[in-house]
Amino acid sequence: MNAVLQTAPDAEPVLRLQNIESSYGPIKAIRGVSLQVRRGEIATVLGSNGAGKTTILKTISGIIDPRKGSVHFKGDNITAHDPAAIVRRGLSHVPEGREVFPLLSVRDNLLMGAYTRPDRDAVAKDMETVYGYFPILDERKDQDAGLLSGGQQQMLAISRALMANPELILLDEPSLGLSPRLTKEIFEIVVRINRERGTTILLVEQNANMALNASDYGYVLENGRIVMEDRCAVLREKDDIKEFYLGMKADSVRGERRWKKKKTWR
Amino acid sequence: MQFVQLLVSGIAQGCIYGLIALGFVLIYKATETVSFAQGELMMLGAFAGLVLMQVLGMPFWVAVLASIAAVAAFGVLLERVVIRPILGQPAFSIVMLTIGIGYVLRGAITMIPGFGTETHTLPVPYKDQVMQLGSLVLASEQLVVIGATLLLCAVLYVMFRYTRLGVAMQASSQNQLAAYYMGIPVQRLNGLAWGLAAAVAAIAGLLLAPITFVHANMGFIGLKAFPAAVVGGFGSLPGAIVGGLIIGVIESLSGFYLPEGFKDIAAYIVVLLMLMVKPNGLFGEKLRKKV
Amino acid sequence: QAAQGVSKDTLTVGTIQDLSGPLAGFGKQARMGMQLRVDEANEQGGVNGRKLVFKSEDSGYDPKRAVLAAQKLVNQDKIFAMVGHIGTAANVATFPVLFPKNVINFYPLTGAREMFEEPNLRLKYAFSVPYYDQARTATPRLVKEKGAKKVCTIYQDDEFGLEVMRGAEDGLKTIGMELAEKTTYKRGATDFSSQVAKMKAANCDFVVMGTVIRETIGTIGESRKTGFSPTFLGTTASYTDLIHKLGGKAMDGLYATMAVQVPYLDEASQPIRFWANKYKTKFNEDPGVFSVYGYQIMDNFIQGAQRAGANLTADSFIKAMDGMSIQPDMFGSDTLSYTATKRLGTERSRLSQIQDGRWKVVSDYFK
Amino acid sequence: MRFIFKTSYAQDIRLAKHGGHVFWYSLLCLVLIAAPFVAPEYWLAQLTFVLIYAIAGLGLMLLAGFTGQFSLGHAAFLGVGAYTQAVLTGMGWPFFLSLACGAVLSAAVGVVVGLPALRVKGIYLGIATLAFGFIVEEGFARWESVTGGNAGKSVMPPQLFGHALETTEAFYFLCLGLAVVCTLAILNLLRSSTGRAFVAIRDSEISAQSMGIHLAYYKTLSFALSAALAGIAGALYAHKMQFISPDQFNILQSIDLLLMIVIGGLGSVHGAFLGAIFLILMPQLIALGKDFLPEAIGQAPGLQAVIYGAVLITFVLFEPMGLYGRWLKIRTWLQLFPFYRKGMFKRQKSFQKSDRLK
Amino acid sequence: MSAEVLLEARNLSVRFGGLLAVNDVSFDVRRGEVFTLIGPNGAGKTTVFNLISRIYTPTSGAIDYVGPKGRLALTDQPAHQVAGLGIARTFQNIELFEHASVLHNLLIGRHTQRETGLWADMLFTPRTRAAEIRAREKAEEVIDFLDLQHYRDTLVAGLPYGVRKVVEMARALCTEPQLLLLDEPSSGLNVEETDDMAFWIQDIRDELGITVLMVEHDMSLVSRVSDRVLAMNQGQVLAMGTPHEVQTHSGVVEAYLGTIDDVSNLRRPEGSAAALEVRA
Ligand SMILES: Nc1ncnc2c1ncn2[C@@H]1O[C@H](COP(=O)(O)OP(=O)(O)OP(=O)(O)O)[C@@H](O)[C@H]1O
Ligand SMILES: Nc1ncnc2c1ncn2[C@@H]1O[C@H](COP(=O)(O)OP(=O)(O)OP(=O)(O)O)[C@@H](O)[C@H]1O
Ligand SMILES: [Mg+2]
Ligand SMILES: [Mg+2]
Repeated sequence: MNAVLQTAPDAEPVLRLQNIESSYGPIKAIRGVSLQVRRGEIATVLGSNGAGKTTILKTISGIIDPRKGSVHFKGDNITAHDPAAIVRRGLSHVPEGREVFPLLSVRDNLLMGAYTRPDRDAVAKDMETVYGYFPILDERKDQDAGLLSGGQQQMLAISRALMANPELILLDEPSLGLSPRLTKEIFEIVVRINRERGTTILLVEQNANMALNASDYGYVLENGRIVMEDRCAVLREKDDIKEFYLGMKADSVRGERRWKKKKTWR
Repeated sequence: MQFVQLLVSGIAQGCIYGLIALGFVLIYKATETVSFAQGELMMLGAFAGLVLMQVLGMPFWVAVLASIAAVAAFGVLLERVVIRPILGQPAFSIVMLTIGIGYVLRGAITMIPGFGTETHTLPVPYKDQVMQLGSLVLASEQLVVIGATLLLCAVLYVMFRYTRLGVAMQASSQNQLAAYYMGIPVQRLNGLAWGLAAAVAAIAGLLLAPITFVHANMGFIGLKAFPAAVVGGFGSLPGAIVGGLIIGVIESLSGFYLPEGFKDIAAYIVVLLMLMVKPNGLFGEKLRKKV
Repeated sequence: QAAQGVSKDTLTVGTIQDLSGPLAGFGKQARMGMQLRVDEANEQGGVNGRKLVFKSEDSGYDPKRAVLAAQKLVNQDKIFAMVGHIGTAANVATFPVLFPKNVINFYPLTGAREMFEEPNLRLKYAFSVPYYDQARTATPRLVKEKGAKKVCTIYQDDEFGLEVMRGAEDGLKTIGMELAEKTTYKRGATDFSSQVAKMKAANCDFVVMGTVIRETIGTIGESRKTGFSPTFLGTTASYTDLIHKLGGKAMDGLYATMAVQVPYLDEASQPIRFWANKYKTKFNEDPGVFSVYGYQIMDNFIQGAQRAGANLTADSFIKAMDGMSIQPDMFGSDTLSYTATKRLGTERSRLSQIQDGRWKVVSDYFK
Repeated sequence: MRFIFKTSYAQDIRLAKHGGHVFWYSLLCLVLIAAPFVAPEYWLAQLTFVLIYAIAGLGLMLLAGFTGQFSLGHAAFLGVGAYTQAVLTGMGWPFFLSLACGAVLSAAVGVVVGLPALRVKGIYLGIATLAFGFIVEEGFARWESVTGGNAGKSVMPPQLFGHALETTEAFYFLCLGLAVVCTLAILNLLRSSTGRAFVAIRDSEISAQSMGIHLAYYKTLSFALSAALAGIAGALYAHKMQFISPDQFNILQSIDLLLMIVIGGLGSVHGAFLGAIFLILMPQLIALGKDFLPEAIGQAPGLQAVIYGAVLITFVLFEPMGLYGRWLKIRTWLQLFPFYRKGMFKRQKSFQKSDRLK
Repeated sequence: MSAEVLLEARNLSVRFGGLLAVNDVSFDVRRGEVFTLIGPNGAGKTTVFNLISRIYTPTSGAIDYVGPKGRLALTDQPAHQVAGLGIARTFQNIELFEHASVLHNLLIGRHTQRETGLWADMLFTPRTRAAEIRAREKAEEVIDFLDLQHYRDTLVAGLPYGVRKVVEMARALCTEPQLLLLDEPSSGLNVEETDDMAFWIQDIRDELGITVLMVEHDMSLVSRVSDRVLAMNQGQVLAMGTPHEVQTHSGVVEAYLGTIDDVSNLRRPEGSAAALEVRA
């Protein structure tokens, strides 16, 4: 793990967090998190509830100011910058819990996604593209976003981030509340965007199976600390990951005896 | 004829309410707060015009433009200094803040020796001209108010409905967090909104000055504009005008046909009735949270 | 036993003015008028060797704040007398604070009858003729003079306005007439179209105005605009230079009852001119009629205190006041005199009219 | 930092959570009881006003701070209480009977005002209450036969069991007693299911409803209780002022009341008292302080308004939790003393969300 | 499983403007079962919940419910009475009282069981005291049941998403319902937590004897705990039956589940991955 930080990669990673520590009032949510996402890659952060995944993403996009540490995006230090300024540098965030503009129409929501982009034609084209991804949004484009169903709002939130045509997308649980079929489609879209446009992606997802398959590199977060990181191909084979995140276990054992096995990281 | 004259007077007065209500609605749409300092900004606008014309001796039009610009700049400054630090706090905090701002502005104006406590007139070129339509009369001051109100309403409407800026303002009022995520410069837009609202207030102040005179307490007319905004639906610009007209006309008619005392509370009775019948005003959206 | 507020070399008096509310302009003038007289007295060695200490508080025309202010003045600053306190409700509200402590309410700036009527008559001195009496005496006089047929009134919807209306009503009764139309507005109103329409519809040719400044101007302005031109009669409430300064040409012809006159800086009378310029130099502001009130109030108080002699107590002050008659001053005030049961200095007022943008006294004192 | 280990449910319910509370509140009671014997009359009168305003503040706190319904016309309830008291004691009714009538009448008016609250929220409710306040004020002015109209009405000293309560001290004790009773009643409410229902409505109407809370009933109840408290305060106010007139219950009074609970600290019972102390003390401090200022500023009209506004702005900017919030911080700081960390009370960035949807 | 019907929806429809969000849906929920609604996003599942909890009123159709006082038409009940009839729910987007502690949230859940009125509360009579203690006992039971001890005094605003889901369920349980409506209980939970959720749902049914009606997208959870499943699409009933039957229904697979189950196709082809292998 240390070796990773020492061997200078061929190029500066798109996103680099160093020793980040963030807290909510007196409660520390993440403690000394370092991670990096390299250009063109999909990285994922796994972790149980309250591990601090959302906090990491919020710290990156400037919603929370970290107590310690630094965030570098494309080589520039963006620690504690104004969130809007960070977005304008080409980083877009799909927040946890959708956060649409409830009283704006679906179309205006999408337009707001492209707020930072000046070229109207390209925006119009991208709008068609996302309507292609999610035809329901096209059907409902004049409806107030607040009246969409949960899953439809999630589609809108993702599409809105895509409208910014960013270099790096932070995705916080994109599959939340989506049907199984759409979950798969979402991941296909994510992978496609990554492959076709070369967009770098940092993904937080409870559906570890999907995440580990779609991503190149993964971090495991526990109680605000990164306890494991590796290429996803490797992670997928680890026993702990299999048991705790992929749900592959001897059903009979856990099913009958309801005790929880202690996690044995490190 | 009597009735028509009353109607016309009511419309003229209603436009005044509508004009002030526009400022409320503007702030509300863009920041989802209610500014109780709007009346005081109006007063400031009138005083600015007065100083520029009488003390500095500027020509009328220059003074008008300069004072609008000055008050708008003051609005931006106000946002920068006192609103921005608490941006994101519950809207109610900002409401209290505007009450505080109102107090300070009113007090500060009265503190200016020999000037602030006095009542003044604003010398406007169209003063004391009367338009005669048969036996109907309409003062030029009122005509100007009507024209300006309609124009301003149209401009603001187009801005909020069709421009990216306007939509972004609404977006940041509905969900600040998401607006930040979209790269909308929420703080800058907020500053802009306060600047705009201050400019609208200044315009209202300058237009009102020939009718109500310039004095430290002229902002209290805002208390009548609140009902206007509510009757129209607080988030709607045309609503502000319609609400203002309704209140103005009802006031004027009730002053003539109803027993004494009704004219003064007509606005409030109308607003209560309206809230019972249509809780969101005439043009307000019917809002319901979807769970 | 020494009275409160009186020490070997000081005499403390207090006033409560509206310095931030609707009458802030007047409150400030009154305070400066008093201050001017206090300074003059102190320059001349004070009152019987005691320097005057003058405390002023702000009530914002709000009775509650007036009470708090009175409590401070009476219980904390220990004033000897409350002088020139502005506002009817504010005055009445402070009585329970003043009188148990034997503090005199001297010349309140309000024309309400409570200021010189029982209870606690002993501690009340008033100098302004009640609005009721102003309207009652002036209305029939001027109506007869103008040969008016129909008298209407527009008045502020509060105690002040009501007093004017009642006065006009009772005054008209004496000449066998009555009010043809009554119409009101609320303080702070800016639109008088329906009121004027109402009076116009009643064909009035004489309007008694229970209005203050902006409303006076607003009403007359609206009337001129709609071609309604009766005789307008106001009270001391509308007797200020602001009327013609703000209202301009349209205000010409307005009558108002008054006592002391507006101190124009270029006044023909030399002493007034001198006084006005002194005031202007001191405060860097033009004096108004309220400056004169303030000056007169403090002047009369000093006269009384002077006469009460070295042993100044409420009793000695009252004795002194009740035994003297205060002569007219340079502003043309009426002779004021008090007895144990008559605590209003005079019941007489006179009429003034705006001519060519300036108030001109047009009658002698009458009652 | 004090850690409390709870060993029984009763402990969780108790009002005084630990020995320290018992000690400090007993001390406070002692001081308040001793006050008439040591404080000068002037300050005692101020203290009485503080108690009266605190009672009104408790009511508004219940409504605005705990139920989340803002009222811009609260002075109307104060007025209803005051006029009822003035009229009834004027007719020779005993103090407590007329007080009860005032409270009930005020509550009834509160129910009427609460009706629009069932359908409107936020700014709409604010304007509805504002409008109501204006109408009630107009009513006071117009109903001359009862209220004496704009001329105002003087108020008799309270009659308690056949004795007239004329001294400042006696009236102070009366107010103190009532304030204590009202405070206890509110505290009791807040720790029981009714109070929880209020707080639930404040946080989320839709889930309150799905928990079986009858929104209409509780909102109306909150308005009624709040108005009743304001009515009681109004009655005491009437006695203390001995003279009431319609313009004492105008919009400015309503704003003062609101200001009081905001500065005191929204959502805390302490806040009502701290706010009342502030509201009464502030003008006095300004009056005392202006003698030390240069003439041009100290004697300028409008100074008070400027200071008033500036203090309000300062509070909202730097201490949105009001005086009570400030006190909590100071207390924590003292308790932690050497271990206090700097960023501890640093305000998080926070983000406003439309409350049009609630 | 007893066949007694607890809730019966007949020909429910609701229209929002031009949109038929629920179109002629009928189903019945039997006492003691876990009944699951599935369907693509926007199918109208949450809307059905909102109809049952009376947030919406159906355009046509009826809902019958067998409450403590016998069978009644739910559509005649005002919204706030629904909880009192023994129907509790959770929300898809979580609607907790953010500024209150977890315990406080649960105590609010006890509202329908309150025993004292305004005056008793104001005087805090011994009865109120006893009732308060009982409410706390019950809340503690639920806290134990759902393993929330750790969070008892934490403000909800500071809880992670997953815990909030559990707190919301706890609050619903505090009302001591007959019928529990769970809107996507496992969304936002990881596999392990979903596993716990499955156990809880089973315990709620078996130990507490509460009937569960839920909306859920996680098919493994659905098949583990549900007795019957109703699949909806575009407001209409698509299929109904045991979890297995529904999952293999071709329409459901087409509209909802999707055909491919293997997700390894998402992986980056080996060759192109090489460029990113510098780290190792
Ligand atoms: N607003 C807040 N105030 C206080 N504490 C908070 C706040 N938000 C989060 N926390 C705490 O910070 C920690 C990390 O929370 P975070 O939301 O980042 O977790 P997460 O990994 O995203 O969890 P989930 O999978 O549930 O979304 C949690 O322990 C939580 O209690
Ligand atoms: N109040 C409303 N006004 C207008 N349309 C609505 C309203 N409520 C729901 N809808 C629409 O009804 C449809 C069904 O919504 P519903 O929330 O029931 O979906 P759902 O099945 O719960 O989907 P998801 O799985 O995404 O939560 C959606 O298309 C939604 O846009
Ligand atoms: Mg999260
Ligand atoms: Mg749903």
